[in-house]
Amino acid sequence: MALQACRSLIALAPTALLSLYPLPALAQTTASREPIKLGAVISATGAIAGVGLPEREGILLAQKTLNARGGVNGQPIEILIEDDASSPDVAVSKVNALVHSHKVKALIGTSGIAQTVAVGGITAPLKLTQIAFSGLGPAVERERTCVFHITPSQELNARALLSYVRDMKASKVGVLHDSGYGQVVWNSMKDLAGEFGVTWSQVEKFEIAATDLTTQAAKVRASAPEAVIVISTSPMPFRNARQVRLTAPIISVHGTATYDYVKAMGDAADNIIHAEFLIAEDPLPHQREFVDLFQKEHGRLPKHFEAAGWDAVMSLAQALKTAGPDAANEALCSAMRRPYQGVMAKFDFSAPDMGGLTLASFNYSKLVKGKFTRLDYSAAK
Amino acid sequence: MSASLVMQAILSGITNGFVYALIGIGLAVIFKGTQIINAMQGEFAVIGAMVTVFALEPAGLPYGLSILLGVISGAAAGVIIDRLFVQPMMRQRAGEESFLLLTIGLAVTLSAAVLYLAGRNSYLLPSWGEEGVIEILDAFLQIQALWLIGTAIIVVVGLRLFYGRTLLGLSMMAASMDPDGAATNGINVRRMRSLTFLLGGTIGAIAGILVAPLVAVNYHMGIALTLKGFAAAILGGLSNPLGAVLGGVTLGLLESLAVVGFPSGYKDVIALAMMIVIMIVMPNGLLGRVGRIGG
Amino acid sequence: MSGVVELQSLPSRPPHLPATLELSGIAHSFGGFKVLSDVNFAVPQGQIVGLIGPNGSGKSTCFNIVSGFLSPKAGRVLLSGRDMAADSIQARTRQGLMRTFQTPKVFERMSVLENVMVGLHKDGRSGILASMLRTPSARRELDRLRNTAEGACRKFGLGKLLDAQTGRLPAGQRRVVELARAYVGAPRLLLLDEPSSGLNTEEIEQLRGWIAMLNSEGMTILLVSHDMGLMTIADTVHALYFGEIIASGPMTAIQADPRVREAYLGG
Amino acid sequence: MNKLRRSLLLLLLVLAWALAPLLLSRHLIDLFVFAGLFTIGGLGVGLLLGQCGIVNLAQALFYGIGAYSSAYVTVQLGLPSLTGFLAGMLASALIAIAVGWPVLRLTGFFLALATLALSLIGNVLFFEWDWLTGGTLGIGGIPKLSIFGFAFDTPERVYYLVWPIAILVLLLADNLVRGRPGLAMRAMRDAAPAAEVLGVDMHRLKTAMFVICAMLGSLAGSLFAHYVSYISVQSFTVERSIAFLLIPVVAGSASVWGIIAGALFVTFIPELLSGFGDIHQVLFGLALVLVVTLLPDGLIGGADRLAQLLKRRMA
Repeated sequence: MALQACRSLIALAPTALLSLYPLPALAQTTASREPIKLGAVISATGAIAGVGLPEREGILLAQKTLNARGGVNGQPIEILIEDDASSPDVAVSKVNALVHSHKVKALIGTSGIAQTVAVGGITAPLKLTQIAFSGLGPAVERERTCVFHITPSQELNARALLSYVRDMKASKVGVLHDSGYGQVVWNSMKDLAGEFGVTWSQVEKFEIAATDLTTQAAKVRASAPEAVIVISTSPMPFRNARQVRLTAPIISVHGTATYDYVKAMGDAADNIIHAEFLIAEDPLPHQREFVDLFQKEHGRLPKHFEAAGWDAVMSLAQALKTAGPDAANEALCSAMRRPYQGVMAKFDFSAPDMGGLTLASFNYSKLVKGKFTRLDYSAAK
Repeated sequence: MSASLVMQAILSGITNGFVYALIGIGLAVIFKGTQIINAMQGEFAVIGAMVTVFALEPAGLPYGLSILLGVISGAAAGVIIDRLFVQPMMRQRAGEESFLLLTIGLAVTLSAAVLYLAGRNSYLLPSWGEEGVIEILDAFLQIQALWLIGTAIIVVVGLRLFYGRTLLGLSMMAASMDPDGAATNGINVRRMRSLTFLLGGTIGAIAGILVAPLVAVNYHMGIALTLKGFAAAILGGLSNPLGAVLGGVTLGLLESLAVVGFPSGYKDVIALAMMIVIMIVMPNGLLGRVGRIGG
Repeated sequence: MSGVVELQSLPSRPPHLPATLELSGIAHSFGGFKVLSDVNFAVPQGQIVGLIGPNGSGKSTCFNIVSGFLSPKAGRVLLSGRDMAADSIQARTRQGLMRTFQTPKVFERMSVLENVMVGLHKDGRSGILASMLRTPSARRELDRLRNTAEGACRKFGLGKLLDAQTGRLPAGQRRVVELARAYVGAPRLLLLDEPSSGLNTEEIEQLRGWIAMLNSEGMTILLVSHDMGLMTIADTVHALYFGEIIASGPMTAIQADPRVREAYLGG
Repeated sequence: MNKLRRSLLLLLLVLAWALAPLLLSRHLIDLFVFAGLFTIGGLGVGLLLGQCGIVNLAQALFYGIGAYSSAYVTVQLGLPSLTGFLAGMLASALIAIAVGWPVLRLTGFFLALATLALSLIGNVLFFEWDWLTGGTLGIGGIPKLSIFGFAFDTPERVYYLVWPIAILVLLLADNLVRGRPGLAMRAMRDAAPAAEVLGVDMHRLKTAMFVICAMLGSLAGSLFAHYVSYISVQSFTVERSIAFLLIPVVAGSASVWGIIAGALFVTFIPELLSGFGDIHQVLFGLALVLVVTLLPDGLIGGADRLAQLLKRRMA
């Protein structure tokens, strides 16, 4: 037994040795002064990489821009970006490394709800400032007052969709949602029917990885809805809905309002309505600077996930300016707690949901030939 | 429950069934020729489709040529994998589980490679013929689905003739069933195995290229395709390519009809549970007996 | 043959009676093709009975039916007068039946000693939990199994190879391992399937000695082979040809039988 | 002399293990804790693969059952954590019997794919039964494990808990493999018909081992749930099942103690490779393929061969 254990050790020696080296720093520093270290964990691979990758681009652009403009009170920032592969346990492990080994001042991310809830368990007791890309999730997050949220809670998403449905005078609504993200939004939406004066004509759920749901779409069509809400992280329901000639207007949540999804939807994308944030083809005045910078950097238009990455860094930088680079965790966290005009929307991080988005934060777009066009509609009365 | 809904379920079931069938046929061909279950058959489809996508758009080649390139890349992938990995392991007389682990490892690697090279986006190919749908009883079938079904049938008939009527086909069968005996009869067993992988890769790539106009392909769809294809092949009986078609269509119909009656979240549970039960109860599949006599 | 003396001095083996085997009206077919039709023969207690026949004559099928790997389409197999139709392979083992295989099926990634220890599996009791916890009784039992197996190995001249990996042994020695493994379980009826194939003349001579020994140790033996030389050890030989017994008797008589000569030579 | 050297080496190893948390960074300790969890869960898969020749791709299912049992019992029912461990292991054992008894009639590829299907079914059910599992949102606020009032609330403390458990189950497994059932298992793996003839009740033995594997998976899952205090479906996917299978494959499946090497490999190598950026998954996949092709006996077998080669050189 001892011998075998020794053999295991020999086989492992290289691994063990290598693992003692610190993680490579992923970001370059440009200024000479000791940079302020920030951590970011996003999903660059795995199921929700479609959200994580644009967030990373926004973060990198913000870092570059901020440092070029003199950083935080003359001190540059350095963001260590890690990939959690869309998995909560990997996220926990990466955050542990960033917080305890690299001593980051604050954490940006994570991309998904599950990951955010998971890593909140590490940051909350330390009162470490965390700016999550997910909306406010389960009850436990209400007590985590240093975990701020850049995107709306699921209930707010649901309300944004239902407002539009109500105001287009539709009362019979069909729903197609997946069993992951779609289920989460649906759970917050289903009990709001009465409040918005709608009835569910047919609700169909499908697996996240499903490649064909024409039958589900046909079932929704058979219920003769006046509007259809699609909540999914896959382009398939949109394509299938069009294939079975589902002619009722399709309204969808901001998660699918990206160019990648639109491309994957093919010609089925036309006329889909999104309750979203950044319509780069026709930006609001406070969004223009970011859109121009992004377009110059990447040669294409950004969506709100890129903007969310940018806003996370910039709002954090503002708090750092106020609290000072050596502020204690709690001081930085309370410096965060105030209104902030971001690119995506106007936030109020002192709100009870640690994000302060409202129905007024939403912009509504309609897809026309693969482009998002602004609708003249606002959910706020 | 309306007639049009049932009709729609049937049409989608058949379409999906032929997708599963094409993957299943590839699996059956490789199993027949090498006694290996190729857990990366779905990856061949992804490779074929992705090469076609990139030949068509950034490279700007005509569609026909792009398709040809896609098919060739699938075939090449098959041969390369055989030469690089399968043959050395055959020489070591590796066991069944080693080959399964190898092909799983390759599936993981290739999927990661596609992610690295092509990104995480989903890609659609244009339809083969004219875009559009056919309406039957207020239900819809995409014209591309007809291309898919037609090609699957041609592939099955072709394979049947190939294995039954040509010397090469017979030699490939012999090399697999009795390698030592075949070798003494002057058949180059190694070459036959390479050809089997070439054939498997080709069929896989064709499947991917046919599916891509219906379902957007992405780097991680290979494993799901493999599993459904395997279920189809098992249902029909692994020894018979025709079985894969029957198995695929049965599976597809069952899935889509189940959606009509049950909460649709359980679709995969039903399909997979059925696959397990069939393996236990009917080890030779629905066409097992026919398969054995007909070869 | 030094083995004879040693074999008899093997430590305390439970005394047991050799079994009898009776096949009556056995018929079998594969996919409509008749392999055996109405085969009847008996292996009397303590005797060695041989079964010869050219390839495809049905010897192996007959063997697989007796050992429980196939169930016959018709007919009965009686072990010491008891019908075995409903018995699983393991149940037959418990009743004292043991077989070897045409190509020796040794446990290739285990040592020679371990191979032979598996031959004693059915005599052991300690289960998973006891073995995990290494209870005193499990430890004692394992020691007992090891000692008995080691003794058996030495009887078959494997004393120097106890720790050798069986898969690396030459074909002849694998057969010896298989024989030792069959022997150690003290069966009452031993079925030997082509035991001499792949052996050289010297090894075959040794094998003859061992078969005689096993027989003298109280095992009834059914021997399948197309090796006419080895068959002279049998008390009675049955010649199988296209699923039927065409001749029975002592080997010398069988060799002289014109039908057998025709079957073998005139093929 | 040799024995003395061996004991000395062992002592050194234990010392290194005991002192490691004092010297290593928190992140490394964290990884070592995960390696310990994977050792426990991987051992089950390793026993099936290495001793019984069964490819089990369903371990994430039992890992999940353990984790959800612990989460549900402690968070929803407010019962002590030990109850969660027991409930998980009992549920896993029952499911393993109910599923294993029919499924283990299959062999080879078919069995492997049946277990893969089980893993997928498990994942879909974890999604669907969100009243129990919390679905995508998962279950948070799982209390840290506490035994007799001592809370295992830092990675260091969990490190000192998980590894002794891992060593204990490895010891039990080692005993089992060397005992009478172990011989029967390996016999069944090497030549099933011969084992059957020798009176090995293969189906029962396989089912029993499947149950043990499931219970180990469940144990690891419960420990995992208490350690990260938050679980969701993403942790119990088919990828996790594949990772569990890789542990014995990388190690050399027949080696019991080698499982440690396999677990360390699947924990640390992706971490190291992630320094190479987005290509790291390709590299990891390639590393696996190369291990399967070039080292049929895994790292342990490779190390053995290397040692022999060196010995011959020196002589």
